[in-house]
Amino acid sequence: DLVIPDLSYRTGPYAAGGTPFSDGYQDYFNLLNARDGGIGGEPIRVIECETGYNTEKGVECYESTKGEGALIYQPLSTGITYQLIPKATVDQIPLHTMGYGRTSAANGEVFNWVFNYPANYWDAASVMVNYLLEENGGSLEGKTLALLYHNSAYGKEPIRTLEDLSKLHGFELKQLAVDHPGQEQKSQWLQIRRERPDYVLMWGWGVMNQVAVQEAANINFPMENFIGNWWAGAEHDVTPAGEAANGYKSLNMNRVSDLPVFGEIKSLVHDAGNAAGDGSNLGSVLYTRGMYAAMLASEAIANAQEISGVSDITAAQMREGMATLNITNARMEELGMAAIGPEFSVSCQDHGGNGLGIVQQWNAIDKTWVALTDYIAPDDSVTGPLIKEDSAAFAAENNITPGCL
Amino acid sequence: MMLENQTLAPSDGYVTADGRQIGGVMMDLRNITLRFGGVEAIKDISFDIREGEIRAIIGPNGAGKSSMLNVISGFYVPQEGEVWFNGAKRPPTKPYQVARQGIARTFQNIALFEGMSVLDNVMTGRLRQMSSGLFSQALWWGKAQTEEVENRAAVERIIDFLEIQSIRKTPVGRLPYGLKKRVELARALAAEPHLLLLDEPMAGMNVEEKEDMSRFILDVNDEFGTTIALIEHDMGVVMDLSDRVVVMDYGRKIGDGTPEEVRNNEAVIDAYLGVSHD
Amino acid sequence: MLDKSPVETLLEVNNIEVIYNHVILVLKGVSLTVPKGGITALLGGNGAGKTTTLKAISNLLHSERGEVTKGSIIYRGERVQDSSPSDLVKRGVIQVMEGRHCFEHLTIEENLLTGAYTRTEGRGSVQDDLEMVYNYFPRLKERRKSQAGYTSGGEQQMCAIGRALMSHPETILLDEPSMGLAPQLVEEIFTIVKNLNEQEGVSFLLAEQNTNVALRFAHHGYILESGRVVMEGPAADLRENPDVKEFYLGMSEEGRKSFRDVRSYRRRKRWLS
Amino acid sequence: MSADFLYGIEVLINGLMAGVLYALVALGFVLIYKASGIFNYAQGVMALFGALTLTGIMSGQVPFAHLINATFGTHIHNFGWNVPALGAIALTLVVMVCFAWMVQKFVFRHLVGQEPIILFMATIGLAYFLEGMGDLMWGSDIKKLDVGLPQGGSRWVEDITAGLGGDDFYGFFIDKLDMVATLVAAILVISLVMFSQYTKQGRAMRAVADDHQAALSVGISLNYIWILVWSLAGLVALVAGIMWGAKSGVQFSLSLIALKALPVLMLGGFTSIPGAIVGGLIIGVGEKLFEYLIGAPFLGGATENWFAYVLALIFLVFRPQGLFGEKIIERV
Amino acid sequence: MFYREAGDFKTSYVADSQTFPLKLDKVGFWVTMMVAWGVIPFVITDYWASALLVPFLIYAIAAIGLNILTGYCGQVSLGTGGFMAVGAYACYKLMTSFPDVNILIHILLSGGITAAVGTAFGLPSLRIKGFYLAVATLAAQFFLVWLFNKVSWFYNYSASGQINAPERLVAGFAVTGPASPAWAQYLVCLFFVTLCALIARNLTRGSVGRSWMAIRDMDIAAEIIGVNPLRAKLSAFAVSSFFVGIAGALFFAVYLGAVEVGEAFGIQKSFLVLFMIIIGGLGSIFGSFAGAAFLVLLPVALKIVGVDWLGWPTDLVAHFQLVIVGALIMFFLIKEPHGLAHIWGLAKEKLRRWPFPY
Ligand SMILES: Nc1ncnc2c1ncn2[C@@H]1O[C@H](COP(=O)(O)OP(=O)(O)OP(=O)(O)O)[C@@H](O)[C@H]1O
Ligand SMILES: Nc1ncnc2c1ncn2[C@@H]1O[C@H](COP(=O)(O)OP(=O)(O)OP(=O)(O)O)[C@@H](O)[C@H]1O
Ligand SMILES: [Mg+2]
Ligand SMILES: [Mg+2]
Repeated sequence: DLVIPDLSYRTGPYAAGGTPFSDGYQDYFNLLNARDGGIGGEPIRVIECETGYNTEKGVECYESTKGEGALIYQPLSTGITYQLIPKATVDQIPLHTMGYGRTSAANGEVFNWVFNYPANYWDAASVMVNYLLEENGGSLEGKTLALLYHNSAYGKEPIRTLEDLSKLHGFELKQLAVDHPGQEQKSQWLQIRRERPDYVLMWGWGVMNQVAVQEAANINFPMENFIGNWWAGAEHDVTPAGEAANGYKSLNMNRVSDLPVFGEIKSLVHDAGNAAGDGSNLGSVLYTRGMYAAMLASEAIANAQEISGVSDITAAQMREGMATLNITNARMEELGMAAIGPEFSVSCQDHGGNGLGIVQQWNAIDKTWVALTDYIAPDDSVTGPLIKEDSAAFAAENNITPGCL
Repeated sequence: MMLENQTLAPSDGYVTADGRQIGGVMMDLRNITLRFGGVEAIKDISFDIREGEIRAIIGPNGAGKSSMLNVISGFYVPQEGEVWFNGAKRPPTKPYQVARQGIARTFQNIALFEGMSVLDNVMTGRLRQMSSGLFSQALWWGKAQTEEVENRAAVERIIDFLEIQSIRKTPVGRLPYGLKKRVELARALAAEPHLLLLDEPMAGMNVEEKEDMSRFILDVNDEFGTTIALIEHDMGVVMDLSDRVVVMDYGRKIGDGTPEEVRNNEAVIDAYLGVSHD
Repeated sequence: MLDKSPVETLLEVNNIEVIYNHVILVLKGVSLTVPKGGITALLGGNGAGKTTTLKAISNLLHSERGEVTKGSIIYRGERVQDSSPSDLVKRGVIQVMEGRHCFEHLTIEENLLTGAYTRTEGRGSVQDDLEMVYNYFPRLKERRKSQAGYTSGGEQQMCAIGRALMSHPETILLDEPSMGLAPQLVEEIFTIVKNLNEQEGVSFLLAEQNTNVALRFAHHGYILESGRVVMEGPAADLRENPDVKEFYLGMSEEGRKSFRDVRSYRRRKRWLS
Repeated sequence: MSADFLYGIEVLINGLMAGVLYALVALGFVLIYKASGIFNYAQGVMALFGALTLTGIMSGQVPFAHLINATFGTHIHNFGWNVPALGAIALTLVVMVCFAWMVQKFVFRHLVGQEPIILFMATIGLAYFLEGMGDLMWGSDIKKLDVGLPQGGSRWVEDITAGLGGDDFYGFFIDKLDMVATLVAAILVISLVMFSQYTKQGRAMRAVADDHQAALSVGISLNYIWILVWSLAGLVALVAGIMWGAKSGVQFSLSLIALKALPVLMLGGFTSIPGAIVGGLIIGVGEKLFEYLIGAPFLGGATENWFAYVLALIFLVFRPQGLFGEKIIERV
Repeated sequence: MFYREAGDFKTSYVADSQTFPLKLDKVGFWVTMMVAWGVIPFVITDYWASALLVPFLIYAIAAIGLNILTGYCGQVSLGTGGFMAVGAYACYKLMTSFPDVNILIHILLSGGITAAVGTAFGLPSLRIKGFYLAVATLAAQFFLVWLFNKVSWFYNYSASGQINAPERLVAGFAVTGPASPAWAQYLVCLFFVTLCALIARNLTRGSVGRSWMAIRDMDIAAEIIGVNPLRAKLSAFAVSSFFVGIAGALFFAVYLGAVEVGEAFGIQKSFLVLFMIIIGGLGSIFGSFAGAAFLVLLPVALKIVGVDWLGWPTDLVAHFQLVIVGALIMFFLIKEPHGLAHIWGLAKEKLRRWPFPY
């Protein structure tokens, strides 16, 4: 069978984000089992392990599951990712960190076993700026952008990119750090109110998002000028603020819409009593993303099965499948999730996908996220060199000679 | 002024009632005044303690006796007055430094280290004699080990002396009151002090136990020549044991002299003894 | 030797055993009775188990990890082993603990008022009792506004006794009231005990080391040694008993010995072999 | 007046308001500490639990739904009714009192007379327990708490103060929720102070804090007093939970507000109810002003967490028992 | 009469102050040591090392460290996480600045650096006591974490602020870095545990240990007896931080390999180590081990029972885990407030008296 561990977190400070993602991730594999008997005839076995977003428990989960023949890890935590990168590399099990984790892992020649397609944080920063450029007729000259970030490795990721971009486009960048967990943001928002930046960009997670949206509403900051990244754009981030959150924008790496696949999940998984959670998250932003992640994994498995010719593949074959993955619109349509993500393909050198993202906006009346744009491309001329530089540093530190496997 | 002459002069010869020769002034308290906020616990008191004597401090409850011992220990710093020790005026000194100068004491409300065994409690009294460093102790090498054994031997002598061998390894928290008092005395003795301050060492004891305690006190005084200052409410004990007695009342000194003199002092009878004691 | 006068028995302790920490056996079968309106003294050396007996009666052992494993305690004909300390106080049994135990951060007056906690009468009568306590202990009145933690040992002892009086008790368990008190005060406190006993009919069970005073004021006495009652009888008889005279009163045939002479002799208990 | 100066004032006012919110949490600590010498680590979790229960009752959630569904394969989630806010608050209070009773009955009555650190540890166990229980009962998703408290900056204040400075000054920002919180906190503090100083129970509470054994010996029922204070602490926790829950939704992180209350406690003194308020205000103003004047411009921001503690530490060095704490009695 | 001391006579004071005065204890100790050094390294698997044994050993060191400060010297500290971070970052800086020096020396030096930092943060303890001090040490906790997060020199200016342990060898075998084998990690940790436990044992039985305990039990009396409070408290802070620093260095370099300060050394870590010593037993070295084992093993055991055996959903098990750990903590405290070590001691006392209960 195909063993897929799910390092989930349904408890702790980030449970609200971890739960729907994990639901979507598992439900999709369950759907494949129920509908197709697995992938390529081989049944899938999902092993769930609760991490509570805690790195030590993450390590414990990794160690306890890797011996079962795990094919791929998707820890949904930057901290755990950093733990697992060296371990998974040694154990030769691929790691998929989708839109989080170590950005420079996009360089497949240094990080042979790590994939972060379809997009990463530096792409996200660049996509945001490109969107704003478009909104402002191509120029951000003289504008002020404030970055409100979670004061941790995760939150600090976009800073370098944004600094480079600010030099390039002539906007001013203000950095506002928010300490974990982010319940108190009065100072930051008073500062925003005082200095009136044109836009506020946010790298938040957990309660920080809800409080930020509420505080933005409190100081009457124009919501349409407040843009979160894709981890700050789920339903639970905006609902606590009620109608005041109307107009808040965020990035997304996948589209949320009423996909046909949801119907199948409903009937074949939920109604059969196999829902991963309580079934209430179906179709939400993070559920969709979790399902999207599962789809990317199962496509890679199918790809690997095709390359290797065996159905019960190994982790090494899985890596092969991921490194040559090609996602097309036609295939997504076929899977009942048309245009859920951008078209992209992975290569041995580039594990990062093409970094596209959309901008969505919250409609508090209908309680839905509305996509405002089509997939926007990042500025590779800015992110590319940064990735090179950072991965080269990692390679030097760890005596890695870059190259394809 | 006047007092200075008085206290500095007679550094020799003082004969007690039973004919023992007592040494010169060891501890001299001059015009001590101690206030706590509005409360004046000690009001301008002067007295001295001579080498080798047993000096009792008596007085009604709240008179300031314990506070006086605390002044001697350096725990309370009097607002006015001077403390002379061994012929020199004592500069402001921390309590632990006072202890290291050879002044040991017991406490009115037993202050043993409840979490430690009797042996460890008594060994703590010997800190003055132990000097091996952190590093040597961490490795339990050289000085640390020899020093421990030497001091252990000394402590065992004190334990034997006070007849508490059988409870050596018992945690003190479990001991009955009287034994605790005895352990406290052992701890104070372990320091081999020049001056021993005892705050009501016999409170809560019956006659038999008081006799035991008296025996220890007399022996210490006699065999080691330790000077003893003693607070006690049992007049029998005080009158029998002490060479000289200070009487305090409401922070003032109302009498000072031999037991005989004090017993017949009108002020003392009024304030403290009530009826003249048998 | 038993005093057979037909007074009502208030408190009866039957053959109790107490164990601390599940392993340390402290009382090995203690029995005693406290008659109504009497002063009963519980004498004995250090560690004999006096405090433990009193705590067993007032049910305070629990919080010291001690428990009564055998025997029964009967107050006014009812088993009280399982009732809480506050029930006992409501029934009129209150203990004055050894070592004062005042509420350090409360003022003397507040300490006294907590004594009236279980009472339900109006403010006025509590106020009257406060005055009564101040009458007994004028020193407390002077220091009424000081925090108890900063008063002297004797003052704290007065405060503890005064506090117990505030609950209008029927029986007071007094643990070493004389400890650390000036002789005058000891006399005073025992006089107060006597007055309370005679005028208000309060019964006392008194644990004391100061045998001399205790036997002077008590009606009946028990002597405890290592967790057992070794002697009992009317106080007057005990006072005359040669052993008691020697070991607890410090008298021998030649009269009182000087403490200076202790180095030359040593008492040995005959009955303990 | 210059805009910078006015903004400084604004930061100060908001610091005061934030301080009140910290104080609300600190109050619960003080109550229990005063009455039992227990440093109640679970206070934050109690706030979370109170808020969770309140939202659960308001929205008619079935308690333990997930557990029931997982064991019996059912699909129950909701009773399908909504309870109005006031009714739900009353019901939640009943739950908090039951909780107090259980805490007393099953835990602390067995720990009478233990050292403070042991009691502290027991409250940590309690915190774990309650956290898991809250999740089991009500689920770990984020819930919106709406008991009808106003929210958002007050336009009124903004308009009347806008004229004070030049064009750069936009008027003072004061959150309406903060104003309500201030009012509620003031009422709570005044009534609690009155209670502890002037009533028999209040006195008994302080007596218990000093000496469990002695309190028992004068007939104070520890059980009763402790159920009383735990209930009071539950009430304070619920109020804090409502205020903080309205700000950020009801979810796990709510329990971490306890960490914001600790420096307040230190500064105000563990035993003083007014101390909690004054401490809260000083901490609130101190950390906000420091962030405004030094932290954000020179140190890269996010200094509030540690600065609150350092500020409290500095105060403590001069007054080891906190500003209003009872003097630590040091005698031998 | 399995367990007896009767007949176990001591003829010298040296013999009397031995670590294990009873023969049976001594045998037990040597058997444990032999298994730990001679058997486990040959059978250990990745899972056992990274999920159980290595964290257990490291936490045991931290717990011994905290126990010295809190259990022996009575100064409650909630800054353990911060001090572990100091050890970790010191080790990282040393490892990357002097790659040729042996890692074991780096780890010891990290302990030394942490001791210095700990002593500095211990200064307020001279005035501040009890829970006030506990909360004051949180200032250290928060400040240190903030510092390591903010000042990029500490993480060699890496983009994300994470630190990664490069590979370092001892006697030709990798002990840090991803390629280090389980047994090597285990042995390094075991080495330091043995060292620390030995030092702790020596210190606590001598005059230094007695002055700590005196300060703990009654600080005023201790001072009047002649204990220098400044020296006693600061030396406790220093020794404790030394151990905690070593634990931090091992935690980063050997166990996790990559660390983000706020996540790995946050306030929960401080609490966790405190729980360990309270559950294990304050003022007991054995208790530090027992507590560390309890809190490392219990969650894993509960997970295995709940998820693998009973097949419950992971989140339910995680919630129950909290409930059960919480309930167990309370249960143990009620049954025996002085920790697992004391339960063990009582059991021995009962065995000694067996078959006569009193
Ligand atoms: N909490 C406890 N744990 C263990 N043993 C105890 C405890 N309390 C008392 N003991 C033991 O019980 C015995 C009797 O003690 P108790 O306090 O009752 O004696 P006492 O007669 O009141 O003595 P004293 O006159 O000194 O007060 C003593 O040997 C003591 O060691
Ligand atoms: N630290 C302090 N703060 C305030 N007042 C104090 C302090 N120490 C002592 N006092 C007061 O000083 C007075 C003298 O107290 P002290 O303890 O010296 O009396 P004492 O003579 O030893 O009485 P006793 O025989 O009852 O022990 C008392 O009224 C006491 O309340
Ligand atoms: Mg005194
Ligand atoms: Mg007693």
